[in-house]
Amino acid sequence: MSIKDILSPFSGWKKVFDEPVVVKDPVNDRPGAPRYRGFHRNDIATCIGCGTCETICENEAIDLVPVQGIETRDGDSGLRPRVDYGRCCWCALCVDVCTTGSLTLSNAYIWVDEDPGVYRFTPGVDDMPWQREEKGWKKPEGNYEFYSLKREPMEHLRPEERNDSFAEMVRGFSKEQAMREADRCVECGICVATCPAHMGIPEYIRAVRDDDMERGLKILYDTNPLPEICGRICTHKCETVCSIGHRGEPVSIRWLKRYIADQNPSEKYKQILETGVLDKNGKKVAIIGSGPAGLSAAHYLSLMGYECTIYEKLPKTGGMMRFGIPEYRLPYDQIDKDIDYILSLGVHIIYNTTVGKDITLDQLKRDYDAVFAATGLHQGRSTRIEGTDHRHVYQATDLLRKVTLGEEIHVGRRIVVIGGGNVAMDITRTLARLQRLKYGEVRIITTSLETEDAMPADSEEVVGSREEGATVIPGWAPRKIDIAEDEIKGLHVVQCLSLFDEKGAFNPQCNFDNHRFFEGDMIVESIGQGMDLVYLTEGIKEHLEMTPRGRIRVDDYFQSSIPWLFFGGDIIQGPDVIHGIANGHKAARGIDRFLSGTADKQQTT
Amino acid sequence: MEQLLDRIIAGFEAADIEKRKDGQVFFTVPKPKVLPLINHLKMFEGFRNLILMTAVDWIEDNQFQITYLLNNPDTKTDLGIRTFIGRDGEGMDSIHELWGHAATFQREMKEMFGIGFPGSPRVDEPFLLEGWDDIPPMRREFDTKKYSEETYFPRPGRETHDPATYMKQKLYPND
Amino acid sequence: MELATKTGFVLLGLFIILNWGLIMAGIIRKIIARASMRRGISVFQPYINLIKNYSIRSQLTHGVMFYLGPVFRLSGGVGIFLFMPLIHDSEIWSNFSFAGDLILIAYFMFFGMLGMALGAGEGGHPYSAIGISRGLAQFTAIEVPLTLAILSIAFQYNTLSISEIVARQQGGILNWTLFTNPLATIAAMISFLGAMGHAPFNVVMAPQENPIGPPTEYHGTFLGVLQTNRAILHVIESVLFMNLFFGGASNWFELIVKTFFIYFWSVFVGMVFPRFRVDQSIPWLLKIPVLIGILSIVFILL
Amino acid sequence: MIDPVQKIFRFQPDRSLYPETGADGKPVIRLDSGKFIKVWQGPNHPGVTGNMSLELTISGDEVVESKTHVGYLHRGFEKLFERRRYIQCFPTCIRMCVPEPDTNEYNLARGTEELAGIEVPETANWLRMLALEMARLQVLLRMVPGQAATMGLGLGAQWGMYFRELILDRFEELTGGRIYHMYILPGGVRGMMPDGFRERLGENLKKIDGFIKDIDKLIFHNAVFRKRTIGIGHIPADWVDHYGITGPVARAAGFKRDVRKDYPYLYYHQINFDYNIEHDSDVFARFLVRRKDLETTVDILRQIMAKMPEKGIIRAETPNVLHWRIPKGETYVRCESSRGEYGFYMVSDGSMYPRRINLRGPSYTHAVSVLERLLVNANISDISSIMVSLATCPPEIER
Amino acid sequence: MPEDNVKYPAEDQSLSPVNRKRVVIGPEGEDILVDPLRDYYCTARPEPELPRQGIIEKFMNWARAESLWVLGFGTGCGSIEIPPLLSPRYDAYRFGVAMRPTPRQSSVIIISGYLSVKTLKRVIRSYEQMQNPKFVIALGSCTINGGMYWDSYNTINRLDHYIPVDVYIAGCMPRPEAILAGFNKLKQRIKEGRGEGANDYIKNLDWYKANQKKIIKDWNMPDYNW
Repeated sequence: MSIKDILSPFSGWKKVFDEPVVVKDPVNDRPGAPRYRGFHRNDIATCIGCGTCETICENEAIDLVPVQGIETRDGDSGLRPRVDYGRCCWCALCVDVCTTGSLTLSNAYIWVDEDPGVYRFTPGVDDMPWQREEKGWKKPEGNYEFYSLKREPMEHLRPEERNDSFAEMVRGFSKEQAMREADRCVECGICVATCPAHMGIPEYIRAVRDDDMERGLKILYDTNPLPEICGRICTHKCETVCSIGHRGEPVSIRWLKRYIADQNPSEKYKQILETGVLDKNGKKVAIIGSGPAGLSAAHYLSLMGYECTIYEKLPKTGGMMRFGIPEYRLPYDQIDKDIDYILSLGVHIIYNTTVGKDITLDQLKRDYDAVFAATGLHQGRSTRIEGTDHRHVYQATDLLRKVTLGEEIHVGRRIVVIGGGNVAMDITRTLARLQRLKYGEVRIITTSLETEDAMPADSEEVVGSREEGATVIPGWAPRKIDIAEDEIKGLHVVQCLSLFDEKGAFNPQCNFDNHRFFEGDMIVESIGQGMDLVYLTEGIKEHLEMTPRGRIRVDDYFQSSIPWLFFGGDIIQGPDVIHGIANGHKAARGIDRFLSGTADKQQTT
Repeated sequence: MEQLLDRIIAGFEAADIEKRKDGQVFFTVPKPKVLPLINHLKMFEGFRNLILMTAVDWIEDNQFQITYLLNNPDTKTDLGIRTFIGRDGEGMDSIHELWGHAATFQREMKEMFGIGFPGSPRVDEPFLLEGWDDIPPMRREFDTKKYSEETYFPRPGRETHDPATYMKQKLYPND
Repeated sequence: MELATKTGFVLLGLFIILNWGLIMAGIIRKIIARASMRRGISVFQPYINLIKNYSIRSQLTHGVMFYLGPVFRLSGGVGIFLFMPLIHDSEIWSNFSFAGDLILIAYFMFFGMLGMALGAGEGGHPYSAIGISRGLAQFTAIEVPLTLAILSIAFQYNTLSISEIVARQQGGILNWTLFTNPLATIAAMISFLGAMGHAPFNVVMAPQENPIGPPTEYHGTFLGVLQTNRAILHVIESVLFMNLFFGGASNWFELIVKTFFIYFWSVFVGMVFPRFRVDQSIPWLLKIPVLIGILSIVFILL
Repeated sequence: MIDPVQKIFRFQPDRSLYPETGADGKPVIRLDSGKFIKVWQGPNHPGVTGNMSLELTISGDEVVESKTHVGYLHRGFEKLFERRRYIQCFPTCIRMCVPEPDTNEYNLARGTEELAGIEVPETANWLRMLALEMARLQVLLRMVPGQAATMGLGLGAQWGMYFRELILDRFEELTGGRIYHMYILPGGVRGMMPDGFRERLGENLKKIDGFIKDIDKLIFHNAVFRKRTIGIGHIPADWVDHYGITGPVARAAGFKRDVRKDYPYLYYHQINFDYNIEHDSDVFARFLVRRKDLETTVDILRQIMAKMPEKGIIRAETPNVLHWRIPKGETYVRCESSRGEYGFYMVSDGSMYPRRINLRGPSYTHAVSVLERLLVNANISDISSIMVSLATCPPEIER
Repeated sequence: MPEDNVKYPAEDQSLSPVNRKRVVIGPEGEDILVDPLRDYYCTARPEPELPRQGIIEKFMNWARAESLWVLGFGTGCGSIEIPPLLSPRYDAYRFGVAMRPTPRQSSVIIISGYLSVKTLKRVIRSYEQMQNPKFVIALGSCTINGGMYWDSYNTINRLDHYIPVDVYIAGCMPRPEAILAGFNKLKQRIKEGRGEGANDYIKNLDWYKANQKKIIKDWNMPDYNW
């Protein structure tokens, strides 16, 4: 101990004349750092109420509550997160996991109150002073994601491998790929309501993750008896609303469904789905048409114990699935896998029998307790422009059916396809293959009214068509078919400006000054299909109520105004496999309600 | 390290060896061999530092895993010794005489898992809890959420909605 | 002078001393805050604290002595005041000073401490008891050098009257005891450090070690009384040292300045040192300051 | 130097009279004999570190028996982890040690990565080191002058709190949090350094250099402080392994124990620093070790800033954290906290939820077994300074 | 503790040894019977102390509001932000806030976050030892609805079921700025004469005691500790 030890501590007084470092008004003077994690704010216009924030919150601080003024619609649950500040720990995991990026934290941090009840609010809805604050915690930049935003790439046949064959193009996922893709799902369930069949999408994706294919198949068959088919050609409305799709690429829900179905061999279906023995209840139902709606209805009715008989006009099952979709997209053996299982449940099928011609509806009424008509849209619509009555002007559906049945069709050297839907792409790519086989080269122009981004066809279809040699020129309206010497020379088109008027009705506007001419010796029309209801006898038609737009009026359970007669599928809902399946399922339940007498609606006739 | 492991395998029936990184090995030995092994390691192999001692509840197999993590400060190696005992009141031998802080670990395990360590000082005194009259809380059959909700007055009036169900109800009320 | 007038001036003096004590506490706190880079409390915060303590609604007692403890303590402080001449050569501000008042004041300095001991002991809290036993032991040790210093100047000036001592120091700064008897001053100022309750001799009320010693159980009005006493005591003990060693004061301004600096001396040291344990502080106090005190007597007597 | 006066006045209680020693060598404590008082220090006591308490039996000013009571902060973390997914454990585990939460984050992240087999990008590792060292610095800024505050010298602690605020400002900028940074998560970290961060941190470190000099003068060269600390709370060398003592406490006893050098993690092998060793093993030696640590930490931070890349990926690709399954296995990960070796023992059963995460903090033995023995025969005035010199942190004992 | 050679009355067995009746030998060798529950605590049921009327009460409330003495009891993680509050940057002293180590002299208790059952017992005792009027500031989510530890078996969820709370501050944990804002709110509340938590506690004592006893299983202390 030296004298230094006694004197040196007095240096502690040296700061006595310095200006204090005190912040004068700490409550107002010191804003948090730009990245500070303060109170929540939410951009409710961007938010879709997916509830991922609720899932990740370890404190269960977030509730999803309905909010006035925000309607539930496809892709938006109408719910918004509500934060309980009696639970929150400001970890901002909810921000980092937010699928849309709408949820952020402001850097405000002062909230004082005497009542504990107030610490519960819906960010963005309840007006809080920090909602308009600029600074605060946002999702960090630089490869910081809690789930992959990139899809697992699906392997396709390369264009040169596929452009002259009808072999299936899409390879399907391997196990690792499927696991990785399934891992991207956040299990929000936004897709479930959007799927017409309300499939348990998050659940079966979880089954993929757990590598439990049998559970997956069971979940699929709860709502969809045609998983192989849907796994290939479904219009996947679910993917368009997928919450991951807001900032990245949506989860490949369709391919995962296909993956589950592919992994289960057909001979084990009965065992997995526990449908070895079905109790019969003795009632009989006739089903007209073996398309998705008909098969779906037959499947669920069989499970409920009804005896089903399907009347099919054509020599094979499947309807549009088989006859409207080319084999390279949907191989016939996969159709057979699904349909054979349904038929194995005890469904009778009578081929080559057209109701209305070979057997009348009245006869069906006598023989069966109920009739479900799912006859589909098989009649191609015509543009009705000048020259459509030429023999080399074809309907796409007719051509596709003939190709499937193995009949010879006319294939021109230069073909113009009118239409922008998936059917147009199907016929384009089918004809392209045929052209390549026949002539060694492809000369097809596909034109549509809609512009490229508004085309109803899947973009991958358009890209595929182009890869295979077809030329796709969207945004042109057909005016006239140029015919000289009884041969088609080509198609005159004008630029199409808009398709719909302000009221939303279909009313194309064209710029007639800007026109082009597509050369061709064969025209294929693919602008939609109509229904053929010739089997409805006059006596039935009298009692049948129609909607103002010319469709048959059915109730929620697809029961028409004639109680024993149910309609479903494309004739009610428009062309779509998954809608057909959903209709069939719902109609099956409707028929069950009707026949078992549990329906509210009393039988009147 | 490898030779040491060989000696342990040969002398103490070590099995189920898990080596994840350099200088750290976990292995299982049968219960009667644990104390001889620990004594041996402390006396002759230089493992004179007990890092931790804890239990893991494998309720599926109806047994507790007790882990002793020993450390050799000279060679910088860790040995994790696992042993399994039954969950139904089966005790374990105390090592409080080997290390001064082992008694604290044992006291906590007695309180949290209900594993008895006969002879360990103050082992029956409550350590972290006070007035606890339920089953030991770290046993997996104890449901902490249920206990909390029943005991501590959670805030009323909270409800949440599952987006999928809610959307189906809203968009397709008749389904 | 009539007794009534005298009493009036005494009360007025007490009032001034009390207020100066409170304000001085505020100023000192402010200075301490500045040294630790803060702004510190407002100068009037001790007033607010005092009012607050007097307006606490509930009081509880642990017995009669618990009541009387603060009263004894206050009477100790007021007792010193009563016999302390404030202003030199002023009839009205010399209170009840008389010839032997130095002895009486030394007694009153201990009186408050003893009263506190009884009260704190009755409080029942172990920390009160520990604190007060330390306090008594340490205060005894503090008294030894102080007594030696007082004896030294008593020998030097050959009187026990404070007024007399002050009078003898008049006539220039070099007449102060500080210069005429520096050893006694040093011994006394070291014991002053102890008496003021600052480090290194504040283990009695050390919050980290025995929170917070004797007043642990005191609250509300009791604490208000203790605070009042503290304000008076700090000033009046400074006045004592001013009178004995620093030439007294010839007016109120001089008193205020001198007491401030004398009191600040304890803060100046206390701010930068930790506190001694009681078993360290007592030997220390009995060692160096006592030695200095004895030396000062020896020098004076030689 | 033998001071004759000191010899006369030395306070030396006659231990032969009381407490009586029983047959087993332990003192016989009979409360009803009137020779003992039972005193509780804490949980409501300014001299204990955090919310814990000591049940002391004292005789005079000396402690004859001490029992540590913990559990006041017991929240059942290890139970809660059973119900939380790995990513949800991340905000939860941080609360296990309040003054220095980053070590929890790091251990959880590293354990998860080890079990899942994930490689962390280089930039993220450097940022982790930055956060860990900044955390150590802010703790030491509180703790080094805090040692003097336990004996009434609060001035240095006041300054230290201010310089700690500067580091907390940097933390706020870097991580978005002031105390609970929630920065190091499995796979990487949660943000790059903002613009100008290096310069601002550099300025702060310069100020802290000055502060270290100030506390040297104020505390290190302080006669009373030395008198109060030298020889107090002596830990014999053979206790170190017997009680599993780690960190600064072991280093103050002359043992070379520093996880950063013994089991190098992150990029500590690229950093140039040394063990800070003292041999006296008393409160003053531990203060000195921490005081040197403070300098070392500032130096390490400068080295990190010099070596750290400007840009880079901050998080490795992990599976979707919402349902992240970790393969079955177990591991023990450790890092050097300001108090010593801080380790997580993690057991995974292959599900989304950890089977067991067990924290072994240095205070587990420092505050219970060591403190209980160290306080016997200590003066009650020294309890607080002994506790602080052991840097006991109750939340990591009771979790 | 020599439990074997001292006989306790039978009804005392539920109490902790410290609180049991025992015989103590006095300084002159006489035996003194000590009943801690009777001798160390006031066992009478407390009565509410009603505020005075008019300007006197207003003046007193002003003084109470401007001189907030906080009990230095760090009950949870939030207490790590209390020292910064009194440090150079925030300097809460200038707003009349100071820490006191003993509950008798404190008028504010800060419940800094979660309360485990064991701490709650001490908090109740500390709170009851504080003198009327007394105020409670609750920090963080944990006191509002359990916070992070909402499903823990050892922490309470809602503080206002156990002691009356004056001000809640949101955050986990609240920053010193927010705590200062909380003090401002408390001052405002006191000045408006609404800081009557102590009397509310006494008026609803049975309800509070029932809640407290529901979770404090070993209630080995008197019902009222003031």
